[in-house]
Amino acid sequence: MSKVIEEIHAAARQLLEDGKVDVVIGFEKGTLPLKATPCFIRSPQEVEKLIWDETCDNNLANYVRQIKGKKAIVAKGCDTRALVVLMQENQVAREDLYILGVSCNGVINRKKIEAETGEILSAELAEGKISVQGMNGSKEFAFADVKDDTCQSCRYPNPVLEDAHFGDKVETGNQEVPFADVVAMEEKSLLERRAYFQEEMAKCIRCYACRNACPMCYCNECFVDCNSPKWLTGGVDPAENMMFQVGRSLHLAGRCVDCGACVRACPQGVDIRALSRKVTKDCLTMYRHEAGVTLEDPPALNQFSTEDPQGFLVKE
Amino acid sequence: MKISKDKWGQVFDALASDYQMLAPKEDKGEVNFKRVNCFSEVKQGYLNTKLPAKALFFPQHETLFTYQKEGQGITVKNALKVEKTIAFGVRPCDARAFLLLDKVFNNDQYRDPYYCDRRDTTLVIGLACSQVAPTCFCSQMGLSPVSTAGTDLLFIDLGEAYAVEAVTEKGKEFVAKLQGLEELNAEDQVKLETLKNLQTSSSVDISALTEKLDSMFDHPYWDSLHEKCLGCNACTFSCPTCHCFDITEEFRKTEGNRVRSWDSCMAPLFTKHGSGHNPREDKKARWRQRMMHKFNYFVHNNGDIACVGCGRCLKACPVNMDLRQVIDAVNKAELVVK
Amino acid sequence: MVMGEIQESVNLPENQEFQPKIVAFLCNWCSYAGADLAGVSRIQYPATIRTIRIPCSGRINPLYILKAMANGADGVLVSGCHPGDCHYISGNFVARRKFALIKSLLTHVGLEEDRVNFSWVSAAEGGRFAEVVKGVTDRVSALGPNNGVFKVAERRGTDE
Amino acid sequence: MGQNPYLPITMKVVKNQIETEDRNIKTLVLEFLNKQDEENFKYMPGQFAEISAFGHGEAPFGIATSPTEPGILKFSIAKVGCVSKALHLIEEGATVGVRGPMGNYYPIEQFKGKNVVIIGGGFAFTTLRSLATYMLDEKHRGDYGDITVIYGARNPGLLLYKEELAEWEKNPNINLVTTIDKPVDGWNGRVGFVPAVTEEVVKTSVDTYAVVCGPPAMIKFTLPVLEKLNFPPERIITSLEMRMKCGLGICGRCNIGPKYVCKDGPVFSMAELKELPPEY
Repeated sequence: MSKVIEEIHAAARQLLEDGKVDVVIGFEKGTLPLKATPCFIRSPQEVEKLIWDETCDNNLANYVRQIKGKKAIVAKGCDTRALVVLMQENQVAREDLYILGVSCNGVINRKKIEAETGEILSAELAEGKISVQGMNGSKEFAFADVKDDTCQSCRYPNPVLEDAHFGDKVETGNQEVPFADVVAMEEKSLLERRAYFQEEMAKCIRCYACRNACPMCYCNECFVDCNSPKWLTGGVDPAENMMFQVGRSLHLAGRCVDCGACVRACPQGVDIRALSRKVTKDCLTMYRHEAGVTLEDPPALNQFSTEDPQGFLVKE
Repeated sequence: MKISKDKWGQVFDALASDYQMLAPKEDKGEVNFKRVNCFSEVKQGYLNTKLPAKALFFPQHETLFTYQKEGQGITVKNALKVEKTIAFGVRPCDARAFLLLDKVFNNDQYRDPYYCDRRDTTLVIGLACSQVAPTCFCSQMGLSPVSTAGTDLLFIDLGEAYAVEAVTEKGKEFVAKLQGLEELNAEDQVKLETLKNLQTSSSVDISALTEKLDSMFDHPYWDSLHEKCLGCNACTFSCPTCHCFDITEEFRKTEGNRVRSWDSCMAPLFTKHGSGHNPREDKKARWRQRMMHKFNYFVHNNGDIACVGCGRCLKACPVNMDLRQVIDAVNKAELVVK
Repeated sequence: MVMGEIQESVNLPENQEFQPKIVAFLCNWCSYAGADLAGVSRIQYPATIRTIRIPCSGRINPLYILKAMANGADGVLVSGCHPGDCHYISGNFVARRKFALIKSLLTHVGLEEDRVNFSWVSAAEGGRFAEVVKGVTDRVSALGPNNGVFKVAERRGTDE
Repeated sequence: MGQNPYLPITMKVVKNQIETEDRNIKTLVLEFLNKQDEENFKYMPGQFAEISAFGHGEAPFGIATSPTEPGILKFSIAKVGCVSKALHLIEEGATVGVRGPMGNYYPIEQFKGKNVVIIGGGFAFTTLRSLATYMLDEKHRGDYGDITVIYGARNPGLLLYKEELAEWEKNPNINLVTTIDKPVDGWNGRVGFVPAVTEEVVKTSVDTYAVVCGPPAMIKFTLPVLEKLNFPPERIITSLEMRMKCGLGICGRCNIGPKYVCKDGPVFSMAELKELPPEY
């Protein structure tokens, strides 16, 4: 993977020296093992800090709105899909962006590792194998087992939109049943599903890391902070947590690119994607639409057709 | 003195009949303080609880008082309910944080009864750490994995038994009434020594931090520090010394509650005036406020740094903003001579 | 449209059988007029709905439905013009996609199917409106009071 | 404050009348329900209280009455958000909650034997009214030199406490100067912005304190005028507004540097403010 990093360094240095961009948004090594951290490179000398590997698990498209001017961004598949939706919603101009596309074969979910080894002391990453020394003992993991669930079912590992590409493309494994996890949940009984979601939502402490990590959540005043009408109080009543999470998922209907940044940001490990993937699956099955795949296809709820299905109508 | 684990288990179960026993318990993969009825429910061998022990006295969401509207009149009823409690398994960092919070909730003019009544009726039994994580830096914050500050009595895990150290009057009384205590044998002494000089290894240096911050309000370092921060509440909600809260109203038809819930200085609405003016408009001002409050303002007001080095904030941060890095950067920043 | 209005519901006579509280968001041009027609032509239907007039079914924000359930509504009925009759041409087309996703997600998280209902009722279908309300009332009564997924605990939440 | 500083006392709304022409500000007159509450509510001019509009929330308001007016409390409330809107709609006879008195107050002791210039702008005249009324009271008037009040607003309709102002016009013990920003027919008083009027009216800063409250723009232009008259920062007093919730210095939101505006303020001298970071 280091060849890719050198290419990214060279490209970034070139962009900064030519003044084509003011800042390069990328990842640098974090202070915790197996954790990268976003960084903003503004001078060619700092370019060496940039890294790219399986520990880069944030969605950098989230920063594109807050940074003005011309910017380059190291973007994997789901990041570029997020950029496409942001462009469709006039949040960022295409000419302000220089997309350094990188193919991604999945990011690590640290919670899966820490569930077994306790807090990670140190870890080495070598072709498909991760050997981890943790507080409760050390273990060797196959990368596929600790890959984030999002990436297990990822359909767009290669950038959908880019100005330059680094490293070779990743062929998309053809999953037998798309959205298998959602189908499994659908087959459960109503009470089982209710119990599962109520238990998950009881864990939420309303720190809004999921909302703030999501590139699609950029309202000036989120309905959670609005006090007239006061949709939610400041409490952590499970029903109000459910209203927050369901409300947010519905506001992402047809816009969520399923990058998993929300689940990885959540300190409480709430299974937020169980909600958003159901909405994403519905958009695919009902309207044959996937968010952010092509610039031409506007988000699902920005368009309609006279033959849209009406299964939701009341039985008469 | 020491007490064997199973003897302590029996004492614990006996106490559970007339005390509210709060201890770390694993639930859905997370270890947090919960009400337990017997010692077997208490989690063994954990680094620290996910949410800080401040939740014992300053819960995330609590009703201050309820009121009832009858015609034009209103009756107000205090909603504070306090129970005799024993909190077992409080790590030294969380216990030290209690002493810092005491200064906030019981300041020179006002006493917050919700925090203070619970604090007064609770016996805090600390549990020293037997292992430290690379993210812990309590030794650099003036305490240690085995310090007793903030606890009434401290247990140190010797494997088969707990060494018992009474700290406060309340603790001494409790130990005096405790049966099943034995003397420490030689082997225990050795184990105790090794545990006692357990230290965290981190380069954090706070000796000159407060003075440095005195003249750093307009320093350019703040311009770049905040850039990758998402502005969520994850760090402040997991911090044992964060005490900011919001007071809101819950009201249905004729009955209502005045409620208090955790709030965060990192949230944009924290200081937004009714007129729309916001003294801390952007993340830069909010991150500066977080650092200045914990490492400068709190020291000027209360004489202590409001951080116990538990490391929860850097583990909870979705973008890995590391407080130790920020402290080092502040220490190294050259002052712009005005 | 102050949410608080839902609370000032008509105090129904206390007979033993459960009377559900159903919030009905009726589109001003069709369903509201349909309900009006049902009243004018003296067609009886259960007085369990609390009507909130909305300019178009496209105006429905999913939070209205969630907030109604949170504040104690046992059922929700959203009714608008038939696709193609919309006074604003595409209001109900846009709403149709939203409703499909809302209904699917709410059922997914464990809310009973019959709690949240959507229908197209034109201004001329007074009788059919009464049928729809009867049907919804019967099904919600069968389900019993809503203390399910979205119901905020007693005395909690706010209707400000 | 009783032992639970979060529990409000209940007071009865006696009057809720419109104060300004644009109906944006109403004055709420509250009456203590029993002697004991009034005893516990010892306050001084400059302090504020948290008013609870039950069902909507709580918000801080400066106390407009002076301690020399027993039995009632007066608050002038601008309609800005949920609580203030609810307080605007509240009818006479209803009940509100009051927590306080909170914060510090104008340095009345230091004013003794000195002249006092009170400069107010717009609707920031509540605690200044309290201060002026307190000093004008015959029990206290002798303690102070001459008192000048300069009070400006955009137009005559926006001046608060019009009856008091009329009385003060006739009162020899106080030199009242009211001004409006632009000429309006039917107004024969002074016209001009407060900073300019201050420059005209205030001659010397010898043995004089200046108390300044108003919108940020007014303060920004009035301070240089006072500095030109070489008022030292310790003798320029102002009262600040901040977002507040507990009013007890605990909930952590109203700080400027290490100082909490609700507990260590809201009244600060310019000398104190100069030491604090410019974050207000």
